[in-house]
Amino acid sequence: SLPACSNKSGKIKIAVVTNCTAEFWSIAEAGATKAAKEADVDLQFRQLEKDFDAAAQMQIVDSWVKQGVNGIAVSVIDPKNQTEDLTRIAKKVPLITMDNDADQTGRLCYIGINNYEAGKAVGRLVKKALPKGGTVAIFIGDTKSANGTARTQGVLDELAGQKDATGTPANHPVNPKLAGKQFGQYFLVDGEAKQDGSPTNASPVAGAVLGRVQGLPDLCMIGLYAYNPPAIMSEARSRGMLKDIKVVGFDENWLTLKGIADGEVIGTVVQDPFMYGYKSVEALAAKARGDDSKLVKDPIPYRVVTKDGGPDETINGLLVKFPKVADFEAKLRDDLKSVGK
Amino acid sequence: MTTPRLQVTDARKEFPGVVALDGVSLTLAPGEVLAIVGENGAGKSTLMKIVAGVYQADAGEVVLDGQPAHFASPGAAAAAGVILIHQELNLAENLTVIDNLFLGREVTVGGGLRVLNRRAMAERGKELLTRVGLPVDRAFAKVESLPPGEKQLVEIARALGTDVRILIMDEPTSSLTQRETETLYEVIAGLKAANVSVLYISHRLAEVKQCADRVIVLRDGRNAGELAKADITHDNMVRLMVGRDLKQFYPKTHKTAADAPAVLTVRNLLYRGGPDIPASFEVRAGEILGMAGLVGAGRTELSEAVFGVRHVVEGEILLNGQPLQVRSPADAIAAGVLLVPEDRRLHGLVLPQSVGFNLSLPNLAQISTPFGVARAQEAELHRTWIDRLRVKTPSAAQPVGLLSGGNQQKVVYGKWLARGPKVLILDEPTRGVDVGAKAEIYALIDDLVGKGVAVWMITSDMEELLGMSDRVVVMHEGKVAGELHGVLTEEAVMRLATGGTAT
Amino acid sequence: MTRILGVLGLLVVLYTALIASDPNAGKPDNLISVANLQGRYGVVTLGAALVIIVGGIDLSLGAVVGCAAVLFGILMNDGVHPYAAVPLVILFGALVGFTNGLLITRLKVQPFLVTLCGMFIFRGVAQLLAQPMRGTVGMTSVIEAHREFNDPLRTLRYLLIGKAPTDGELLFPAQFILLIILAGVVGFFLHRTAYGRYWYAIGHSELAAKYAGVNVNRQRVSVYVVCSALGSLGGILLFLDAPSLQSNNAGYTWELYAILGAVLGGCSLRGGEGTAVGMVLGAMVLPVLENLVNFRGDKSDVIPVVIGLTLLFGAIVDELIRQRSRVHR
Amino acid sequence: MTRILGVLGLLVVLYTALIASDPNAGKPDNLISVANLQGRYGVVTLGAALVIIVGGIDLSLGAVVGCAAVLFGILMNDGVHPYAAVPLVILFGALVGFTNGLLITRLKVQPFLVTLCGMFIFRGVAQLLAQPMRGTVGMTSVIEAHREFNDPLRTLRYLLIGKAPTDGELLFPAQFILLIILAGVVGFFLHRTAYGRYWYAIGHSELAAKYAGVNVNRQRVSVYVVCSALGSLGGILLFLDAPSLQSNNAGYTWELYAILGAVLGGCSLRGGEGTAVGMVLGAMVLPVLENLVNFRGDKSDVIPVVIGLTLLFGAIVDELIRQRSRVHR
Ligand SMILES: Nc1ncnc2c1ncn2[C@@H]1O[C@H](COP(=O)(O)OP(=O)(O)OP(=O)(O)O)[C@@H](O)[C@H]1O
Ligand SMILES: Nc1ncnc2c1ncn2[C@@H]1O[C@H](COP(=O)(O)OP(=O)(O)OP(=O)(O)O)[C@@H](O)[C@H]1O
Ligand SMILES: [Mg+2]
Ligand SMILES: [Mg+2]
Repeated sequence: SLPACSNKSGKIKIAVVTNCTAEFWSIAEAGATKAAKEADVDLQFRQLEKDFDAAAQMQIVDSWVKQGVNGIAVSVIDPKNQTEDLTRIAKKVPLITMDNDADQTGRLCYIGINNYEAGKAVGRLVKKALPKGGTVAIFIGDTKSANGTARTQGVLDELAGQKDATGTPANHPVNPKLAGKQFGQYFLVDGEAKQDGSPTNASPVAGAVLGRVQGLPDLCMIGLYAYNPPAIMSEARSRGMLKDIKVVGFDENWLTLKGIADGEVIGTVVQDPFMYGYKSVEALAAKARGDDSKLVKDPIPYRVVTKDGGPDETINGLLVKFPKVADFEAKLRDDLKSVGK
Repeated sequence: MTTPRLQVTDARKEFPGVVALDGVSLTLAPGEVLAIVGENGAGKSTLMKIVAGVYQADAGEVVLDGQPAHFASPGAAAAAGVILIHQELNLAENLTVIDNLFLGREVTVGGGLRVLNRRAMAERGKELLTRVGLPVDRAFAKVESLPPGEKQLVEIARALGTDVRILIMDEPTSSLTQRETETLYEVIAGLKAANVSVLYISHRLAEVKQCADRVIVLRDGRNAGELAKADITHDNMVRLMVGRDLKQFYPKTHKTAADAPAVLTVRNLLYRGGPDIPASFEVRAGEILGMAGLVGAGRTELSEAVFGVRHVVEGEILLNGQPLQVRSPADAIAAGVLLVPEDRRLHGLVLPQSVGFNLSLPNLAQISTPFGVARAQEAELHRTWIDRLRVKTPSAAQPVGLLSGGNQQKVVYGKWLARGPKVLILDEPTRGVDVGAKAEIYALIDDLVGKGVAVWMITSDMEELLGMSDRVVVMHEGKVAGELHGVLTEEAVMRLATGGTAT
Repeated sequence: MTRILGVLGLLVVLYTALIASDPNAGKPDNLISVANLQGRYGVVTLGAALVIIVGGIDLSLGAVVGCAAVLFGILMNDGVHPYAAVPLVILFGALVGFTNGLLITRLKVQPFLVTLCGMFIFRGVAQLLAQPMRGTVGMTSVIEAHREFNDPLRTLRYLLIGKAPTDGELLFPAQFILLIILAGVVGFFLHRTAYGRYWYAIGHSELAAKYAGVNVNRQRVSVYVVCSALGSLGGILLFLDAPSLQSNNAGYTWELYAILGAVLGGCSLRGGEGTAVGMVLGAMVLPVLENLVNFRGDKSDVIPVVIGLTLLFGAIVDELIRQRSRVHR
Repeated sequence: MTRILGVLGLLVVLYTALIASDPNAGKPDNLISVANLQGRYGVVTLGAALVIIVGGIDLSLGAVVGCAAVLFGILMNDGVHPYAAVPLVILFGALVGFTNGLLITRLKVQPFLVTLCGMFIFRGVAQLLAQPMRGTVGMTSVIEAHREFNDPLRTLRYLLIGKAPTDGELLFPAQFILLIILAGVVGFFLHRTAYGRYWYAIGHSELAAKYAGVNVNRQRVSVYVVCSALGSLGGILLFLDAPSLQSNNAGYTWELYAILGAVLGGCSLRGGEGTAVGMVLGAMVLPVLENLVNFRGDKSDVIPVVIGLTLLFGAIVDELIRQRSRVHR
């Protein structure tokens, strides 16, 4: 009955490991499960319980290599430093990177969005919300993660209107006690993204920043991890500030989507975790059967979800979709229902 | 004849490696005070613990008022009126005296909520304290701040507060002085009058003579005899206990030269938390300086200051005329000033560790090589001192906490004697030690003194004080009240101890 | 008294610093929000502190908080009415405590070990429970699934959290009020009844309590039951206050914060010490400290250092006060 | 002896289950990989266990592991030669232990509190240190910055981790060998020298040790120094073995794993108990258990439950064996 034995029974076995445990990855797991069913392979989908611990991730991958799985997909935590290990592994087992890439490893392909570009999309939403500039704060789980860094820089570059923007240190024009940095017309509170480290801590961090900017005009709060926008909304609500601020989000948290539908959130930039999971397994299963055609060639485009949606656009060479929140949510629910989640 | 209050028949109890009781029987009449004597490890405490539900006997009968009584817990025994005052203090020291007096049987209101009726407890509690001769202002003091003697009185008061039918006192006087002991006699007399039966264990045979109606003697876990009131004499008891006559109880063969040099000199000593009046005295080579005083007179504290436990604020300590800096016991020990502490379970021994471990502990430097502790030498050390002190233990590997009280005390001696002291501070040197062992310890002390060791002996046992000391210093309320030499008498000591002056 | 002087001083310093840090920090809005968080921490701290008083420790507490929060959500998701779910979740907590207590008293496994295993187990149970919800539970999704729970849930949130039923605005620090009430009850048992005496006695010397006829095991088990029940109440509060929760990290490290609160408030991990007032004060430290560093706009990277040093400083001052008072009494 | 029977049995069960789970699980290269992890855990466990023996606890250990790993990377990044960086990092660990020890012995702050604060502080220090590296340190980035460190670093990794200098393939369980050597040293001190006696004595009864002339404070401080030094060695191993480390979570919860290993191996948190052999065995449990769940292909969600229940089961069996042996010896 042990899954490992099925290997001997001849069934192809595909394994996927994430970089942390999150609802995002549960959606990806749903996609992977669907693809596994369709391709008739055994799937082992492991959400990394030790969040962002590259050593623990390699430990797991290592045991899969030893078990003789037929393909592995990894959400890489630290591309540069994991390269040596992943290169060695890629020589033994077909390897795909997803969500976060390590391109020097000999992996078959990368499945994921370009986080920097997605960050710029967030920046555009902010600009649309506050066309004449204003005060912004950025919230994120981890300022140092590869995707977090790229996303944040994308936002800031878009706001500043230049590449590699570092901002100019400044005090807030209305409340000089508030220190920060100016990016173009936008004043960033404290001059850096506020890191909370974990979802539990997101609300207090957001709450305090809201408390500090209370009363200032033209406020936009940006949440770059899936749990950040709901935390911002909840704190703003409890301080009676929700009507005075704009919120821009990232990822497809249900509460964020609801916020968009209710007009409390301007919009959110989403990846496609379901597709990450689905395509990873599809490509690896095909590869195990000697078929390279399912390997993904191009980055998966990010999408921008807003209340009213909009027509597709090509931005920096990417075809970007602008779905309506209602349609997007319905599609997502269908996807999940298809695997009983 | 009326039904005995308590009848124990053929009680047997075995511990790993030890048969503590091997068919012991006793009867106890209502209103009788029955003393139980025997050497250390004879099984007295074990027998009492069986009666009081702490242990369950392996075999044998316990009958209370004609009914078989095998208590599953101390609580069950207490409910039936059997109360045991343990040999080792068992108080919740973080609570106040009052709380301890009523622990487990609080006066409460409010039914199942059990809200404390503090007024009622305070009143009852103060009465109890008065009965055992403790000042009532102790009622709200935390037990941890009391000296051992007072703690012991609290334990006794605790027992008096119950509907006691059988009160078992396991060495209640081991840290009491003459005066508190007198009070205890009165308490016992009162209990007798109220038809309460008392089981009384003590190594102070004079006390037994004073208050017991009958004595039974245990030896090696068996009944070794019984003495009716008229036959209770020191010699009779000793003969039954040890199985032979004991001559020369206080050997005192050493001769102190009148002009012997002072080994330890304490000059105008003030220590943190101590009294404001500086203390001065000296202990000479080859003499035993006895130190007397009432409970809480400050003798223990003074010795702790000299031993480096309490911070010295002013004054000096000289060893052979040289100033001695003691910042910690390690300093004192290195200089050859050794302390046998009053509370051996807290300060004297690492209880869960073996006899050997404890004997070795302060002597490891001597038997260490670059490759660790020399095992053969260590085994030799253990053998030597277990034999010389006749420690009753199955082996050197036995956890010391499982030995009987007296044998634990011998281990404390062993660890210091193995080191070779210059000054030996003895705080209640024979607390809980049986007569035979006492004699051995006295002989040992005498032998050491004969070799020129200076002994400073703090004791609340008047016989011991008068029997062993060459000179006596008496303390009263934290200060040295006076010094006695020549012919020492109880009256002179008591006069000084209670604040009078020497004549 | 002196046991709480240190923590009191620390709180005064922290509140002063907070109010000085920003004009908005001292406004009622912010203070209420801090108090509310203190209330939640405090409820859990009370539990941790009681266990510490009887000489035990509960490392599973944070996991129980998280597991209870998830269970609360899942129960309602499965159609259990909120008013029924609350007692069920607390019953769950009580059962956890009962199991902990039995393992510790009957099988005599060390509390640290039992509850460390519990930490793993209940974290995992939370994840298993939340699997059908993809690891995330929240009030909004419950209401979406069961429209009829809208009113009772909002009422519950109003009563327990203090958030307006209409728009979720925080009106009053209900959690802090709850803490004060519960601390009153705990204080009553601890300081005014025989049970409290037993707990102190057990914590200091199990043997002394046993010889005095106290049913040590039963008392111990009760305290673990109370502790975990308080933890599960903390979980309910967490659920009601948070927008949504992830099953793998809800309540994470709360056991440490609760123990920290208890210790700052004067409980000794050696057992037998601690007061209800101290527990409340101890639990108040961390939330105000966190609010302070957030208001100061400290860089994310220095925050742990600031928190650690402040707590250490508080602990040292506290200890010095205590030592002084011991010498000079 | 009986103190280690339980953990020995647990290990036998786990290894049997592992080998039965998959034909590849019992192959040398998997067992080597498990042993290597056990080695690293073990090194840190030794430190935690010593502190536990003297009656203390070190919650900062995991943070020290992480901080040391980051420091190691940063030092080399700043141009310090790897062979010089190793002793510097261990010196850092020793200093941490020294501070912990002083706070605990001189200022008499409770060990739990001191080291809990340390946990915050050193986690923060790691983040501050790693700021210039954007929070991530790893061997590859060091080598990229300093080509000349390529050979020494790979040699060091070969010696301490057992990974081939060429491609990083694991050749032999160097960390386990290191553990055995260190456990031998610890065992020698603990069981054969006077120091060991002092530590046991202090753990059981600080007062009795003091009255017997043991310099309690000095011994305590030494043990904390050794503990943190071992922790920083663990950090070096972590750096060399892990592809990369994040400053905000490197070494996370290792203090708990280390304490768990020590306790499973027979150390009592009441102090005064524990053997070197037991520590090694205790530290071996978790890695093999983790490997087992990896090989069984357990779902992420059940893993904590499996781990928790296994440990609890082990702890209960262990306790039962101990109690039986106490009665029947
Ligand atoms: N819990 C125990 N485990 C093992 N041995 C024990 C235990 N309790 C007592 N013993 C042993 O049983 C014997 C009888 O001990 P007990 O304490 O009854 O002696 P005692 O007559 O009270 O001596 P003392 O006068 O020294 O108090 C001793 O050899 C002692 O070492
Ligand atoms: N730990 C303590 N904390 C506070 N006060 C103490 C402490 N120990 C002793 N005392 C007080 O110090 C005084 C001296 O006590 P000490 O124990 O030195 O007297 P003693 O003469 O040795 O009496 P005993 O015969 O009881 O041993 C007493 O009044 C006592 O109440
Ligand atoms: Mg006895
Ligand atoms: Mg005394």
